[in-house]
Amino acid sequence: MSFSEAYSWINIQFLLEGLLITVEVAFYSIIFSVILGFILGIIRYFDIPVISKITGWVVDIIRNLPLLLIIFFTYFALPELGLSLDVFWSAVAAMTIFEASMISEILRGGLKAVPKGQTEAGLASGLTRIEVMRYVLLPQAARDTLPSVVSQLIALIKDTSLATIITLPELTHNAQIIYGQDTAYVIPMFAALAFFYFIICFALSLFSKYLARTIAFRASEL
Amino acid sequence: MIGLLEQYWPLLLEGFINTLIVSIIALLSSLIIGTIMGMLQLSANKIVRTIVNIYVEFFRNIPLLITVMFFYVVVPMYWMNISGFAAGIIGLTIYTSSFIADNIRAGILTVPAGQMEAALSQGMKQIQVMRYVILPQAIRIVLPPLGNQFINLVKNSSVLAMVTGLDLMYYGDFVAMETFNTFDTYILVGLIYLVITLPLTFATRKLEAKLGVNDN
Amino acid sequence: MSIIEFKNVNKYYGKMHALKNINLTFEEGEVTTLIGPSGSGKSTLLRCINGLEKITDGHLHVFERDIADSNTDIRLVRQKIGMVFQHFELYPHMTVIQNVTLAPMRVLGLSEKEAIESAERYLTRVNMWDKKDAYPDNLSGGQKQRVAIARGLAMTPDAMLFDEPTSALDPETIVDVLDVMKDIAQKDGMTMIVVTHEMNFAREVANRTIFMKDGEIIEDRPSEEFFENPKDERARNFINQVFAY
Amino acid sequence: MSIIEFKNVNKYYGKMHALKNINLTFEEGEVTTLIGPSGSGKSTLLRCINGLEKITDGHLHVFERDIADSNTDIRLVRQKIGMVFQHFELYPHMTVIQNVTLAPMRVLGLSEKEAIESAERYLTRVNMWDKKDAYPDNLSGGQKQRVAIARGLAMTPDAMLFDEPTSALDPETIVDVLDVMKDIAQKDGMTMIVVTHEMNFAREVANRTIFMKDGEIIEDRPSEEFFENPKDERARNFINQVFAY
Amino acid sequence: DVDIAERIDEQETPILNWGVKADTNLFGYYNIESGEVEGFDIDIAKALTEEMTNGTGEAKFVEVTSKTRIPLLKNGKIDGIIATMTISEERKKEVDFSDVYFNGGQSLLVPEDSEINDIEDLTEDHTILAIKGSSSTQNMRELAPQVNVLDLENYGEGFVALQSGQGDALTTDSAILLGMIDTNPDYRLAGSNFTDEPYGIAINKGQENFLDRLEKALETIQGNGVYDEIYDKWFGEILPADSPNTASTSTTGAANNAPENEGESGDNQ
Ligand SMILES: Nc1ncnc2c1ncn2[C@@H]1O[C@H](COP(=O)(O)OP(=O)(O)OP(=O)(O)O)[C@@H](O)[C@H]1O
Ligand SMILES: Nc1ncnc2c1ncn2[C@@H]1O[C@H](COP(=O)(O)OP(=O)(O)OP(=O)(O)O)[C@@H](O)[C@H]1O
Ligand SMILES: NC(=O)CC[C@H](N)C(=O)O
Ligand SMILES: [Mg+2]
Ligand SMILES: [Mg+2]
Repeated sequence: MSFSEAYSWINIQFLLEGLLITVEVAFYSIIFSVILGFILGIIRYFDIPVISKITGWVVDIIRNLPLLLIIFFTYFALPELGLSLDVFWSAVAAMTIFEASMISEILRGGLKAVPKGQTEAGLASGLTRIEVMRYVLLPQAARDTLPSVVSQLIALIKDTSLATIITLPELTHNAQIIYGQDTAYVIPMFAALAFFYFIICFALSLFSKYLARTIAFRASEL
Repeated sequence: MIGLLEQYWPLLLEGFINTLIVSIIALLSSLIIGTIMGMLQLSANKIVRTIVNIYVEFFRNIPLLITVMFFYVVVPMYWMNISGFAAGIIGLTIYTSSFIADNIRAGILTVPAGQMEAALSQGMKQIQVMRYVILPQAIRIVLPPLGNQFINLVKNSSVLAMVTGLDLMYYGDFVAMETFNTFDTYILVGLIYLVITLPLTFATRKLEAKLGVNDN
Repeated sequence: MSIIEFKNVNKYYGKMHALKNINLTFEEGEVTTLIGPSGSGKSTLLRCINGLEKITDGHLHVFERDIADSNTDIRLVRQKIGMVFQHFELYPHMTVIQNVTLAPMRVLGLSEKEAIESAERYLTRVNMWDKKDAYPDNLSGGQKQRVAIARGLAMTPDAMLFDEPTSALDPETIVDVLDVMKDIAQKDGMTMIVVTHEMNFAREVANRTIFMKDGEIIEDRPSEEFFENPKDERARNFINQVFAY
Repeated sequence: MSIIEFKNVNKYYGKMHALKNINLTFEEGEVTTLIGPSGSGKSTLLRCINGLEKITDGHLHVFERDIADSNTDIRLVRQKIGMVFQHFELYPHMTVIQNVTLAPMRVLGLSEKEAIESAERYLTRVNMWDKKDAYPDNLSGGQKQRVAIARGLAMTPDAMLFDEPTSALDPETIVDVLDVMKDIAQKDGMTMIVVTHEMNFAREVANRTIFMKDGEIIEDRPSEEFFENPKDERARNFINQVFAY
Repeated sequence: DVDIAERIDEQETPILNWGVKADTNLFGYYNIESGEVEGFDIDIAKALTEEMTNGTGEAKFVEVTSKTRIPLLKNGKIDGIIATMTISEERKKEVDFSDVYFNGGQSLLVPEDSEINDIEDLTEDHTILAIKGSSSTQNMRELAPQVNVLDLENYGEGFVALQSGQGDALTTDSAILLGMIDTNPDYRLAGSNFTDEPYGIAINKGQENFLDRLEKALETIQGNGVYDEIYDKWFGEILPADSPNTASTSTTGAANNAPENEGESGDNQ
C-alpha cells in the first residue's frame, strides 16, 4: 500500500482543509445548539401553557428523526420556506436543530434532577421563579449535565461526517474524493479519518471525564 | 404524499422491514457484546481492562459512517466480501456496543457498594454476588439508557443508505429520485421513522419515570 | 394580634387528606414546637404558611394577608418568614457568603456591601463567619444547618419556620444547631415554629407544643404541661416510644 | 477462648491512619457497644472483623482463623458472622422472603423448603413474617432493619455485627429495632458488637462499652461503670454533648 | 422568482452559479492540487458564461451529485446544471433543457477479466452498481430487469464499491466510464452503448429569457470553434473523431438534430 504517496503533502493539505471545515461546522453548531438547547430545555422545564407543550412536541419529533434526513431536508427544504443557506450553513443549521433538541432534553433532565428543596429554599426566601432558575437551578443543572452535554457535542462532531451527503467539503468528503480518484489510497484515507476524528473526540471525551470526576469529587466531599 | 405512499408502498415497506431487521439484529448483538465488555471493563485483570477500553474508546470516538464504510469498502477490497446490509449491521453493532458497554459499566457502579458488602458479608462468592445481587439491579438502572441507545440505533441505521444497505432511507432516496418529489418523500420517510422511534421514546420515558419513583 | 391564623383549613394531596379542618393561631414572640409521628402533616402545615403548598379550603392569614387569595403577593409574605429545611438546602454551587447574600441582594435590593455586612453579622452569630468562603460540600451537617439559619436570618424575617432542622445531623453536631436556635428564640424573641423530634428542646425552649396525628391537631398546650402529662392517649404513646431508651 | 482477637492491628486508608495499634478481644456471649465521634474508626474496626476491609498490619484472628492470611477462606468466617448495616442494604429487587433465603440457599446449600422454614422462624421473631412478600421499597425504615436482622440470623451465625443500625430511622421506629436487638442479646445470648449512638441502649443492654477516638481505643469498660463515670475527659465530653438535650 | 437574465444584466460582475460534478473524470473532476473542478462541463460552463455576459461575468461552481442536482436547481441554489445530465421527457417535466451539447450513451464498466461482455450477458446473479438519481440506474432496471441494481451516492463511491467487489459492473455513460478507465487501466467497457444519452444544460422552468440566451450562447460557441477546442482538449485522445460511438459529430450534428431526435433515441431512460 502506498502510504507515503497517499500522504503526499497535497493530499494532507486537502484533508486538513476538510478538517478545518469539519471544525468550523462543529464550532458554530456547538455554539448555536448549546444556546438553543438551553432555551428549549428551560421552556420545557417551566411548563408554560401551550408553549412548553408545543416545544416539547417539536423537540420530540426532531430528536426521533435520523440526522441524515434532517441534513438532507435542511439543505433542500429550508429554501422552500424562504431560507436559502449555502451548504456550509445548511449543515450548521441541520446540526443545530438536531443537537439542540438533544441538548434540551439533557438539560431538562438536569433541571428536573436538582432536588425540589432547592427551588423551595429559593422561593421561601422570596426569589421569583425566574430568579430561582437563574441563580439556583440553572448553575447546578449546567454543572451536573456538563459531562452529558460534552458527550453530545462529541456526537455532534462525529455527525458532521454525515454532511458529506450534501457535498459539504468536510473531512470525510475530502477523504472520499482522494480515495475515489485513486483506490490504492483507501486504507490510508480510512486510517487518516480514524486518526483525525479519534484525536478530536477522544480529547474531548477525556475532558468530559475529567469534568465528571471533578464534579463527583466535589459532591462527595461531604 | 398519499399518492407517493400508494404508488411506492412496497418499496418503502421493504425498507421499513429492513430497517427493523437491521435494528433488531444490531441491538441484540450489541447488547451481548456491550454487556460482556462492560463487565470486563471492571475486571481485575489489567490487560483485559486495557484491551476492552481501547475497543470501547476507539469505536465510540469515530463516526459510525466511517466504521460502516470501512466494512463496506475496505474489508471487501482486501479480505472478504461483505454486503452493504451486513456492513451496516456490523458497523452498528460495533458502534452501539461500545456505548452499551459504558452504560453497563456505569450501571454496575451505581449499585451502592453496600449491596456488594451485604452479600459478601453473608459469605457469597464474587460471582454469586454479581449474578444474584448486582446485575439484576444494574439492569434496572441501565434500562432507560439502553432504551435511548436503541432509539439512536434505529436513527443511525439510516447510514445504510450510503452503502446500498436497502434500508428505509435508501429506498426513500430511490423514491425521491424517481418522483423528483424530494420534499414529500423525505417527510414521508421521516414519518415512518417516527413510527418506530416515537413509541420507543415514550416507553423509555415511562420507564425512566417509573424507575425514578422507585428510587425515592 | 395573631400573626398567623388558620381557619378551618383543609389540605388534600389528591385523595390524601393531609390537614383536617385546622384552626390555629400563632402570636408574635411565641416559640412553638410541632411534634407527631411521620406522615401526620407537620411539614404540610408548616409549608402552607409560606405558600409552598396551597391550602385546599378554609382561610389562612399570615401577617394579615390572605394566603389563598391569588391577588396576594406571596413573595411579600415569604420575605417576612424565614424557613430552615431538614436537608439544609444550601445552594451547593455558591460559597457560604454567596448563599447568605443572594436573597438580600435580589429580593431586598441590598447592595453587595450591605448584604455582606449583614451576612457577617448573622454568620458570626451562628459561629460560621470563618467559613464564609467555603462551599457547602466541605461543611459538616451541623455547620451547613447553621449557615442555613444565618441565611434565613439575613432576610430579617419576623418569624422563622424550622422543619426537622436536626434530624439529618450527627448526634454531636445536633447540639450546636439547637444552641443557635435557643439563642435566637431567647435573645431575639423571634417567633418560631419548629417541627422536631428533639423532645428535650421542645420541653426546654418552646413555650408551646402542638401534637399532630393523621392531619389533626390532637393537643396544643404549653410545653411544660404537655410533657408532664399529655392528655391524649396517642400523644402519651408517642412520647413513651420516643423516650423508650 | 476469645472468638475475636486484635493484636497490634493498624489500618491505613492511604495516609489516613484509621486504626492505631488496636489490641482487643471479644468473648463468646458478650454484648459490646462501640461509641465515639464521627470518623473515629468504629465502622473500620467492625468491617475488619469480617474482612470487608483489610488490615494493614498486626494480627487479627476470628474464630481462630487468621484474617490477614491470604490462605484463609474468608467466606467461612463470614458465614459465622452476621452483619447489619446502617442503610439496611436489603436487596431491592427481591421480596422480603427472597432476601432472607438467598444466602442460606446459595451459601449454606439449604433447599428452598428448608430455607423458607428457617426464614419463617426468624421473620416471625422480628415480627415481619406477614410482610414476607413485600418488596423493601414498600417497608418503613424500622421494618427494613428488622428484615435485615432476620436475614443475618438466618445464616445461624455465631456473632452479629451492627453498624449504626438505628441512625437512619424515624424516632418512633427506632424502638422496635432496639427491642429486637435486645431480645436477641438476652434470649439467644448472641455475641454482638454494636456501633451505635443510642446511649440508653448501650447502657442498658450492653455488658461492655468501648469508646474510640481518632482510631484509638480510649476506654473499654463494663457499660454501667463507663456511663456512671467515664474516666477520660474526651469520653466525658462526648457523653455530655450527646446527652445535652 | 428572479429572472436570471435580468439579474445578469443588472449586476456589474454577473455571477452564474453552475451545478457541476466533482467526481467525474473528464467532465467535472476535483483537482486536489489546484483546488478547482476541471473538465469538459466546466469549460463549457465557463465559455457559456463568458458568452452570455459579454465577458464580464464569472462562473461559480457548486458541487452536485446526480441525486442532488435537480433539488438544488429547483430551490434556487444554482442557476443551471451542467453535469452530464441526460435530456429526458421525465426530467423535462421538472426543468427546462438547452439543446444537446454532448452525445453520450450508456455502457458497463467491468474488470479486465470479467466474463461480462455485453448487456445481454447479465443474469439475475449479477449485481450492477449505479448512482442515485442517474438515468443509468433507471435504464438498467428497464433494460435488464433481471439483474440486481444497487445505487451509490456518487461516482467516487461507485467505483470504489466496484473495486471492492460489491457489484459485477458499474453502469453509466461510456464517456464517464472511459474517464475511470483513464486512471484505472485494469477496467474495460463491456460492449457498446446500449442507450443514447444526449446531455443538456438544465435550468429552471419559467426562465425563458435565460434559456433563450443560453441557447444562443451555446449556438455561438458551437459555431465559432470554442466548443471544438474544448471537446478536443478533453476527448481528443479518448474519443477519436472516427470512433464509432464518438460524440464529436455533435459539434454540429447534435445541436441540429437532437431536439427532433430526443423523443425516439435520446430518451431511453
Ligand atoms: N407532595 C405530596 N404529594 C402527595 N402526598 C403528600 C405530599 N406531601 C406529603 N404527602 C402526604 O401527606 C401526608 C402528610 O405529610 P407530611 O410530609 O406533612 O408529614 P410529616 O408529619 O411532615 O411527616 P414526616 O415526619 O415524615 O416528615 C403524608 O401522608 C404524606 O404521604
Ligand atoms: N474507604 C475509605 N477510604 C478512605 N478513607 C476512609 C475510608 N473509609 C473510612 N475512611 C476514613 O477513616 C476514618 C475512620 O472512618 P470510619 O468510617 O471507620 O469512622 P466511624 O467512626 O465509623 O465514623 P461515623 O460515625 O461517621 O460512621 C475516617 O477519617 C474516614 O474518613
Ligand atoms: N449520473 C449522471 O449524471 C450520468 C448519467 C446520465 N447521463 C444522467 O443524466 O443521469
Ligand atoms: Mg415532614
Ligand atoms: Mg461508621
